[in-house]
Amino acid sequence: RPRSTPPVRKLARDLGIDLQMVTGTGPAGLITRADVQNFVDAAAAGTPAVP
Amino acid sequence: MADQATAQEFDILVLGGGSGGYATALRAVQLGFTVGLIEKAKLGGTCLHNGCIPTKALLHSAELADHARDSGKYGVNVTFDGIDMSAVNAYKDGIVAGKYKGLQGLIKSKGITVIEGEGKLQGNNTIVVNGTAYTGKNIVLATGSYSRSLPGLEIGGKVITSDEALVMDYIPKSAIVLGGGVIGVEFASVWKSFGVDVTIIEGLPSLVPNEDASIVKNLERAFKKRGIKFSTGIFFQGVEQDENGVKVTLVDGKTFEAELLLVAVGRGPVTANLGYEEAGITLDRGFVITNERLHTGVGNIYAVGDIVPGVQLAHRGYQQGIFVAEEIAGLNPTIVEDVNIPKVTFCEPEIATVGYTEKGAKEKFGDDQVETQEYNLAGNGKSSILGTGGIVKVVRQKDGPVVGIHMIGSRMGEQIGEAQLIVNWEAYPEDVAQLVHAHPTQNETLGEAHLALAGKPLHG
Amino acid sequence: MADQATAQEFDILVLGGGSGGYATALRAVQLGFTVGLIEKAKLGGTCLHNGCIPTKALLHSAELADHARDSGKYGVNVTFDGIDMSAVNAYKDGIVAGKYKGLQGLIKSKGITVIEGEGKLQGNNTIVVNGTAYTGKNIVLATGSYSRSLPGLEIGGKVITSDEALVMDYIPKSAIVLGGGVIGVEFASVWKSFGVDVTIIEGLPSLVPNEDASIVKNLERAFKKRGIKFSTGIFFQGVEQDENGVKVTLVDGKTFEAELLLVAVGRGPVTANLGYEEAGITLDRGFVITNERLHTGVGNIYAVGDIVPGVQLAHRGYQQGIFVAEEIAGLNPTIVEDVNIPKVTFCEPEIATVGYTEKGAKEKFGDDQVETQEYNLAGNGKSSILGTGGIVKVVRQKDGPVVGIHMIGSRMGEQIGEAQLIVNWEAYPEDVAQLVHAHPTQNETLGEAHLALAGKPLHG
Ligand SMILES: Cc1cc2nc3c(=O)[nH]c(=O)nc-3n(C[C@H](O)[C@H](O)[C@H](O)COP(=O)(O)OP(=O)(O)OC[C@H]3O[C@@H](n4cnc5c(N)ncnc54)[C@H](O)[C@@H]3O)c2cc1C
Ligand SMILES: Cc1cc2nc3c(=O)[nH]c(=O)nc-3n(C[C@H](O)[C@H](O)[C@H](O)COP(=O)(O)OP(=O)(O)OC[C@H]3O[C@@H](n4cnc5c(N)ncnc54)[C@H](O)[C@@H]3O)c2cc1C
Repeated sequence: RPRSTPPVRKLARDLGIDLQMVTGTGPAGLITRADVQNFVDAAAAGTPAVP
Repeated sequence: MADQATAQEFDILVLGGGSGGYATALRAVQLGFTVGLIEKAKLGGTCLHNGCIPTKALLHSAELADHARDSGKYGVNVTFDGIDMSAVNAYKDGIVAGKYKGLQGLIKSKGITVIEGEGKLQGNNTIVVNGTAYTGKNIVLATGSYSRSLPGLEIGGKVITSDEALVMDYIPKSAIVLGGGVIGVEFASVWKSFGVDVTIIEGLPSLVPNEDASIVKNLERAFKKRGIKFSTGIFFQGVEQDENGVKVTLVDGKTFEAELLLVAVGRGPVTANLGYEEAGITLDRGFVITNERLHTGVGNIYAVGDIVPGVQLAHRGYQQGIFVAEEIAGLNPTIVEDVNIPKVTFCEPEIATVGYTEKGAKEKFGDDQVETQEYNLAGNGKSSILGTGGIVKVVRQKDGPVVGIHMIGSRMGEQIGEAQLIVNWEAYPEDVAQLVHAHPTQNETLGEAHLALAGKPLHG
Repeated sequence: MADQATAQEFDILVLGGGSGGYATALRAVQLGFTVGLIEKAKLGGTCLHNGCIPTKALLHSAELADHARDSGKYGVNVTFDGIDMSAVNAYKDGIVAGKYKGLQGLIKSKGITVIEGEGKLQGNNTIVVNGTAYTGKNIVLATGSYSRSLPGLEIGGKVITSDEALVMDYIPKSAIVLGGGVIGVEFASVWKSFGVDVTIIEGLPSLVPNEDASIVKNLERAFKKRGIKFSTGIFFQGVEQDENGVKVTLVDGKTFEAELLLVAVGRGPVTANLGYEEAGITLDRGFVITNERLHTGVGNIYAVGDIVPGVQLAHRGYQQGIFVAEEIAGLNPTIVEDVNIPKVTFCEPEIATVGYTEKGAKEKFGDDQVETQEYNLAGNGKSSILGTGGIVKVVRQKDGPVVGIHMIGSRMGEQIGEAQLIVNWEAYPEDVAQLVHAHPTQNETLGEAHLALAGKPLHG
């Protein structure tokens, strides 16, 4: 299970994002809200972040 | 003429000014919509005038009566001189009046147009009130609920519902409560504290039958200890009344006598003769059927609150009202499932639950996919100080998140806030266990239960 | 001989059996370590015997006394016949005795070796108790704290600390409390409820000076309303006592007289003459200096609880104890910063806070990088029913997470659970706002405050 805080996991789920695919930049690889947001933005911008 | 016509057209027209309706209206004006709010009686609806608020005032007086009886144990010498029902009512009515005034002021200050009178739906965009037609680009139905009875069980005289029970100016010597659900156990609790000899009749096998089995067991034990009598598992057959009181017969022939009978067998939707079916809306046993986004499937007509099948709670009404306003605004709000709505029963001891019961979780995830942990309030310092017992039960998916929290004990209702964040945010026990809870509080019981579930109990 | 030698060697040797020490021991044995726990007085330490638990019992008796005085307003007729201090003490002592028995049983059942006597550190791996040397591969110092006084202010006679105040068998007519911090305001609150004429003397500009300014304002207003007198902003100069009582003089020459003086100016670390400095451990004004992982920098010696600079709270001690046991086990536990530890002050009205104050947040993030929202309990139905006022104040980083929550009001201490999840999990107001809070509870105030901060207040 990727490390993150519960509200961030909830946010990811609401946005339909699988946290397995997000790289955590917080302490000890913790996935932060910003990581999720950046992932969404990257996906929206057409970057091939989502396979 | 043009002006008048304008005043009768709204972006959103809401039928019913209870919890669901007024929340829709408030959120809608925040989002920039014009709103007409139609109410035939009093803004605030059941919750404010005949439900949540007045019952909780009675429950607080009841709590103080209990304290008066046992203060001596805590070194506070007190003589209990009885309940003054007219003072209790003055207190209760004062609270309701204060909140009612506040709500009216709020609705007015936000520029919501309140339309007084009984409305009837006509087609997809019109509601007629006292002969005047009002139109809305969107319509939200929020006509709420009423105290149901059983077939052949007539309300009147000494057979009453919660509406009458809330305005009684005397305390009966004895009472029978028909129905061991939320409303039934709350009134039973108040009356027992006020000195009434109370018996609850519940046809299902236990009191509060929707709760987790561990909660049921604890509540029944606590009620027994309080001297609240109950009969479960045998259905009601009939009642006779005369000037002395009521005589209730169960299907097995057993009888119970008391000064009055409170019928608390649930609440039915207020949807008859309001033009709903004519407009093409689907009703099921009177309830308005919607999709999961609360749309009725007809035009731009939505429904919120007690008329929508599911848990009948004021805050679910608020939530649905806010949801529908945001939905109309295109904000794509998040659905909160009924199971994840926090539920508090304010009897003594209080019950607070959110998420799946153990049984529900096993049905959903499989018998071997669920783990539970019970923490007994006997190990909690603050609960001992308050003189209460009870439990916290946490239900998790095996190696997964917490999916249910169930609590019972004096004042435990207020723990529902932390519990609902845990369940709604799908926290793992470990997420909670790594946070320290403040000592000495009842809140620590949640910490201890999650520590134990994470495999590292502190005090146990 | 061999056996005895074995029994004196442990994986972890803990000096002091208070909150910090016993939590270390319990977690350590769970993790498979052998543990020796050295205690010179009673397991449970300050919190159980002279701190958290007995004070909260007094505060509950005080709450019942307040109820007895104003039950009439709620229709419950009661004659208040006064406080029976010996019954209060019997209740309080009964709670402590029950918890003490439970703790002793727990420690024993887990196989922790309790070593009775006063220990002294000798080198990096040895503690000597009554002439016997015990060794530990790791040593955890947890010797706790004592009631401090001021230079030249001698405790004795009518000048007492919380230790004496907790065993008093009478109620004074009047009392002066020196210090408006947590312990000071809690005793002032109890005594006022017990009928004592109380005056608090605080040299800093306000009561509870560490709290958010809004909380301070509300507490001072509430205390004034309760008739608790206080003098702030002028320091204490000296005290004289005779058989009638005490006379306190402030540096500006002003004097106050009362039957006794409670000195509540903070707690000092118990670290003198215990061999700490000789072992090379750094002390600063008596406190043990550690790195952020609670290591002293010497050998395998750690420190936990009140001897470590920071907030002196029992649950911080638990947390640190668990942390150190897991650290020794190589589990790399997460650090909980002091600012994120929940803090409750149990006076009436209660204060509960977690995270940054508005001022603290502005210092940390910049003046224009902080937003706050205050929700007044006057708008909360359950608080009106309980007859309490107060506020919830939420502090967020601009466009960022909630970094502080501060609350005041009767029973608001129990709201700290939800508040601490929000702050520790770095939730955004929107995360909380989308969840509905149960009606009618005090817990709703948290929902309303977050709704407002997310830009969509429900009832406001
Ligand atoms: C005794 C009791 C205790 C309760 N305690 C709690 C509690 O502690 N917590 C909790 O969450 N819930 C509690 N409830 C439930 C709660 O009151 C309801 O869930 C809530 O009121 C539902 O809101 P609503 O807006 O759907 O309906 P209502 O509150 O019933 O509001 C409907 C409104 O519509 C108006 N109306 C109806 N038809 C028309 C029409 N044709 N034209 C114009 N106006 C119309 C009515 O006058 C009413 O004002 C309690 C209920 C009862 C009876
Ligand atoms: C009046 C009062 C009220 C309080 N209320 C609260 C509250 O509501 N909530 C809260 O969180 N905190 C409260 N506290 C603070 C709380 O009690 C302390 O934070 C907590 O007890 C600290 O735990 P500790 O293990 O560090 O030290 P202690 O609890 O002081 O334990 C230290 C132990 O070490 C033993 N010891 C010391 N030296 C030696 C030695 N050389 N050899 C052997 N044994 C030794 C002592 O006998 C003692 O048992 C209160 C404190 C007071 C005084």
